[in-house]
Amino acid sequence: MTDILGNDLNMQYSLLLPEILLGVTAFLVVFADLFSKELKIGYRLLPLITVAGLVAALAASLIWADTTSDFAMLVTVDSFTTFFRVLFCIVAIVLVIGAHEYIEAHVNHPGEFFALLLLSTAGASFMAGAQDLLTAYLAVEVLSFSLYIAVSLGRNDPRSGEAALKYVLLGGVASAFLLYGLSFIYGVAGSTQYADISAALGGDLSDVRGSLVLGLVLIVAGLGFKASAVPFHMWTPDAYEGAPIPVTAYLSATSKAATFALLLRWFSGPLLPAIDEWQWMIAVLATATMVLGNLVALQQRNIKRLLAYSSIAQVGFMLMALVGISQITAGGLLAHLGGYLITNLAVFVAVIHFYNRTGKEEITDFKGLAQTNPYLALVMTAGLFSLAGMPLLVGFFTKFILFQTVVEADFLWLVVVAVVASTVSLYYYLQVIKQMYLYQPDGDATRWRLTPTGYLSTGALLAAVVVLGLWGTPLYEVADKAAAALFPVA
Amino acid sequence: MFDRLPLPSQFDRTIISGGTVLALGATPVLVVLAALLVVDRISAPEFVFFLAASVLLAGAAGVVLMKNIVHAALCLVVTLLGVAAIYLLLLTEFLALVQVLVYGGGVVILLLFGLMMTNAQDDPVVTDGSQKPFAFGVAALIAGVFIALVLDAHWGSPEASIVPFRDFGARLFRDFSLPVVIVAVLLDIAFTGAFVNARRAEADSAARGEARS
Amino acid sequence: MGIEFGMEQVWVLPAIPAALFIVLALLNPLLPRRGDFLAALGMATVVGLVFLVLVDYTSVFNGGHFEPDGTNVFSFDWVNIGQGFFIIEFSTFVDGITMVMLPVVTIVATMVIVYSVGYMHGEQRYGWYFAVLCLFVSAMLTLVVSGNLIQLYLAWEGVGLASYLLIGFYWERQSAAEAAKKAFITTRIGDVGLLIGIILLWRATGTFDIQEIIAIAKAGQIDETYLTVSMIFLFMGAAGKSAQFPLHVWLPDAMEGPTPVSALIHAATMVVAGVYLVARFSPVYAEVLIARDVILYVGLITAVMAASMGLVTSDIKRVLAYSTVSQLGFMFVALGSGAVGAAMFHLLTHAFFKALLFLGSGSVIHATHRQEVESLGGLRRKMPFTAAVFSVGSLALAGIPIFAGFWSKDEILHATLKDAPVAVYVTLAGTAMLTAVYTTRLVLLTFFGAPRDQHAFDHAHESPIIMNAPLALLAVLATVSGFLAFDQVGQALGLPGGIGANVFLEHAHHFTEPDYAFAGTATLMSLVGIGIGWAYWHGDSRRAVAARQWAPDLHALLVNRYYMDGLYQGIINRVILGAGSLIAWFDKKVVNETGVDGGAQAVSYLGYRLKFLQTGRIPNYAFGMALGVLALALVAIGNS
Amino acid sequence: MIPIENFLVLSGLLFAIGLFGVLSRRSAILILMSVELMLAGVAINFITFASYRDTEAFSGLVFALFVITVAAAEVGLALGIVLRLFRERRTANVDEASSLKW
Repeated sequence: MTDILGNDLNMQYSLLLPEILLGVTAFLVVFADLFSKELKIGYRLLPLITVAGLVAALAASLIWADTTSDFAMLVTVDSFTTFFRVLFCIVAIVLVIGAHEYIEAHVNHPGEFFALLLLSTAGASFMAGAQDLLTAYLAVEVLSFSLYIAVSLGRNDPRSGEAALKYVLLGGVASAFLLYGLSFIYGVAGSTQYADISAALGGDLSDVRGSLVLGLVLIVAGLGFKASAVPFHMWTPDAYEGAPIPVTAYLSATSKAATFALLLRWFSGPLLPAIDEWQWMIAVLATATMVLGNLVALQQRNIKRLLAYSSIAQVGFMLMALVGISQITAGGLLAHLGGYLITNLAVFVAVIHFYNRTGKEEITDFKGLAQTNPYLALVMTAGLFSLAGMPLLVGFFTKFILFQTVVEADFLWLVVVAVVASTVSLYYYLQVIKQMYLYQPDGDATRWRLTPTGYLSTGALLAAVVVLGLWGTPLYEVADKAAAALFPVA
Repeated sequence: MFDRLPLPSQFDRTIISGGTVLALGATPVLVVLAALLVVDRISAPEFVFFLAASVLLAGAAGVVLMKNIVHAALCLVVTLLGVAAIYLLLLTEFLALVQVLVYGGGVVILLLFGLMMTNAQDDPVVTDGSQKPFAFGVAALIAGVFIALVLDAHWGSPEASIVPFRDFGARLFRDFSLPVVIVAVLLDIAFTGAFVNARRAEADSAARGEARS
Repeated sequence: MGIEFGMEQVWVLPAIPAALFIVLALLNPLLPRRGDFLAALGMATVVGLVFLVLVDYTSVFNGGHFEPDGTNVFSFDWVNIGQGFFIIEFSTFVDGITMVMLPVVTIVATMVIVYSVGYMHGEQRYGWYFAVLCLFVSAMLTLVVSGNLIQLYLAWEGVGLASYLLIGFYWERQSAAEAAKKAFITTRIGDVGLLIGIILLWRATGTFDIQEIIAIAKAGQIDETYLTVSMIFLFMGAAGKSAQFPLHVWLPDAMEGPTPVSALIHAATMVVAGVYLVARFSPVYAEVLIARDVILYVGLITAVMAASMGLVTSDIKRVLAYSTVSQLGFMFVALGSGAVGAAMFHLLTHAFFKALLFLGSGSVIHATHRQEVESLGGLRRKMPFTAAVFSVGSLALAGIPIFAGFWSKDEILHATLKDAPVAVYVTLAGTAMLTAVYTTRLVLLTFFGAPRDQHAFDHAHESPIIMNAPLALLAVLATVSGFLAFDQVGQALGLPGGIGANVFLEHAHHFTEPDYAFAGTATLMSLVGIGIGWAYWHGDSRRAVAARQWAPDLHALLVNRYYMDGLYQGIINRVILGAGSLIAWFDKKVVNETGVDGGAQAVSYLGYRLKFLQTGRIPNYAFGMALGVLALALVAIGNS
Repeated sequence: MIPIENFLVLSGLLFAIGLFGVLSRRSAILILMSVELMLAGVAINFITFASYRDTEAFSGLVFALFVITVAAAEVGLALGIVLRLFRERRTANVDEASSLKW
């Protein structure tokens, strides 16, 4: 088939098999939930179907692990896309396994929740694979819409609605910024295709530089919102606190990673020729984000809010990689994303299980967890130390490699700021660890155990945090290969 | 619910007074533009453009300034019709049609319902936030910066051209077939979102409790 | 012999305690005696292996020159990404500096573990204690054998973690928990410097391998200012770990941990990691003299400050802690004047006699459950053995000939006289005298005079043999290890010469016989110091009648007893003790509360102010976003 | 013919007016309306560029169509959330939805 300009279109739908599987599973889950009474199925089946669909999608992603192909010049399937498809599927699988008890007890409409999880995973994969601004934008909205709703699904929690309102209204404004920016990029380049934009921006643009700069400013603002970069971060702590905890985890994992996938695609591809115009913007955002995120995190009392600011701070580190973008920094960023996601999920799944048991989420509520559930305290400690970048845990090496790559890109001052900021972070992570180990539990001091799926998910994450910390080469190699797909050898 | 809608008397008054204000405001603009047209400073399409733009911007200003939210919503209708006119000037009658149908027919009604079910049922008059003066400053600055950056560019003098309807269809449903599918999913998601939030929580938790027991 | 064990297999050394750590941490409830014997046996094995390495090490000398070949390096790629862009090796490297560290770490660790079997008997978390000790030893050995900076940094953090866990061992006690946190945070500040230094060096050289970095730096391929800055950052890490001013504040607080831990980690091994690091990079520091001067003066300030604070502290362990800080300052002064051999020598002797002193004080605490010197006294009658070995350690610390500390301190003073401004020498010699004063005070108040707390005195008893045996061995080492300075002793051990010749590879400082005049002066000063201490604190600080009968010998030497007493009173009260108190106040208020805690508070306060930006209102958030866009756009316009 | 700048300036003004509404309004629904104004500005921009600069592929037209669709969907979604909040707190005033802060 050819398009209207006579280009050949590759309409091989099997390239999109993972996303199709996710969509079909989402439909199945809603269907099963809707007719649960008629079909006589309980809640338990919903997470099972979801996980099955995700596993299928993960397997399907691996089919094209070594190919590079595109679908109708809209979505490209290469090792970069595969990296993120696999990553997103893993995140969703872990989250469903780790949080299904929470979802049953504290989330309205679990069927719809699982469907949204699946659809947003598909949207996130499209963000990583998009080859055209239109696909990218719609993928962003699929993910965002799912999250707006997911945030609002907290049961009997008035914070949930407020958080969703903040998120959806500000998200709308951010979308408007992003779109307005895209319209200028489109106007300057005359096309929405990444390849065409890259070619057009590579030419002489002195005539329309103002519009180009305006477009870049607005794109940085719009995506800065999605990635929660300062000063576009303000929705983050509120949405994180108000959302059900699995949604918070998802926000800090898939949503963030997908945004960075998109940022990597754009800044290493279509927008790369204009690097002089946007480099300083990202550097400024990165600095502000690292500093503010870490400082304000010191003052938090709620664990979800603390993790929100911690994730903001992490975004600052990740943005650094975009400043000096190259195949090497991209590889460092991808490795760090992988390590960060695993670590972050370990902490969040532990918090979810803590909440299942206690129904509390203040930092002081973690008092004496080392006595009531030493295993969970260990998982939390490992996760928090890894987030702080303590050696021999995955967070250290990936962060270190990220920093090194940025140094290599000649942004030494940025790394110095990051190293100092990262030290501050240790302090607030220690606050939580201190509560768990140094204080006696309030009231109920009986020992308790996790559910089997709780042990499964936290155990797997803990093992990954430790093993990848000691021997991370597989992760680095995959990340390196994915980054190589961004910079095809000319 | 319908008894809460300001029909018919308030609506009539709104439309009559709004129309009067619009006519009074539009007359000088119309006169100036007509004069310019007559002395050949602007072409006929430009005349239409400026007319539509004035209506559109006046409507937009109404949306953000009106104290009475029903008036603001009606201003939105005016603005969106103005936008449709602009689309026509850009030779895209299909999008103008979509604009009128989707917005005029759907979105504004939806918003009006939302208004009726929330603020407007007791008191349609709202106060604005305390940061309004700063907001004005920032918005004015942003407008200035944006326009400065846009006008900084030299686009040459390109001509607008008509897109054949058939080509548009082919482009949309063949070249961009995947985005169409994605947007369908997106609408599904939005529908789900509206549904889960608008549904009453009591009914929901009752149903949930029943399902679990 | 079927199995070759030499420098190439040195990675086995840290692997043994690491394995022990895993076994003990997971299985200690299942093991008889919670596995303490496993830890002791494992460590004894490691000591044996160290001697095998030492034997192998003697074989790489050729005509008195250290000639590294392939056998002293072992490596494999740990991380390799970007096709060689970023390689982290696991590699070990052995040279003279390593060969000083290995016996020190393993011997002291073995002694401490054996001692702990008696000291920690009946404690809860007994098994965990030994597990963490093994973790510490493993990390420390990794640190001293590592051939690249990443591995070194990992081990550096590892010893910090073990130290944190052990300082907070009695975490039910609020002060212990706070001390652990303080140690962790303060050393982290230094670690940031180290990490930045590592990154800077990597940027300039493209490698993490220490020997390659040294080679590149020496070849002058790095801009001098850049290199100076990097090396100062590196020293910042060393200062944090080795408790140098102004990052020394954590070490006295770290005494909240069990006493054997203080002996091992906070006196003999971990705190000298900074000395080791600077010594390791000494060829580079020789190129950047500004950085070396920084080390010299930081070391000097630390030595003086800590010694004067030791004079006015009453907790027996804290006195020793200040003494440790002060002695570390001595080592840095040596490094700052380029005398790496002297620094490493002092590191060695100090490790033995300070571990001895700490373990001795542990015996006292174990027997009396008192730590304040004001409530001790007269213990020599109840604990003659402890008193004897403690005195040996004190004599070594005070710098009396024959004992090990004398030789090494003498070397340092010699080096400062030769290579540093004379004021440095004078100050340092004065500090050495001050050392003798506070050491004497400590010994007198603890073991001599009348018991001030009769109850504690009555319950005091000599420690069991399992605690005394390590003390005896350390006392021997604290006496004889000083002779390692002599070339003759080194040659008898199969080495090309004394310790200086081994360590300071290029400009070997050969030491065959002491400079008698110089040594005499130093000895005299130490004796004067002891005399001052004796006169002032002999028997009892309140001049108890019971104490007086112990003094007639000295009093006979002093012609006019009352006159001298008055002079002493005046000088010591007003000048030395006054200055000590003033410095202690400065340390507490300015360095500790304003500098370290204050910095933390300022950061926290900034966070407190900034959090109010988060008003919770949507229009405000949107306003923030709009301002962000506006600012970016305005700067963009300005840029064009 | 109308110069392209006219349309771009118009869309910029519309966008800024919408932004002003977002910043100054208190009613969640009025904020939504203001966002619609901003998106209308975006659509004008896209169509302008499609008509003037991309006459052969006119991807911008398709883009604008999708923008309109997504904007409509967003209104529906957001209204659901506003209604839910209204049910819980009897207010659609965004300043009163500020329990989550600091």
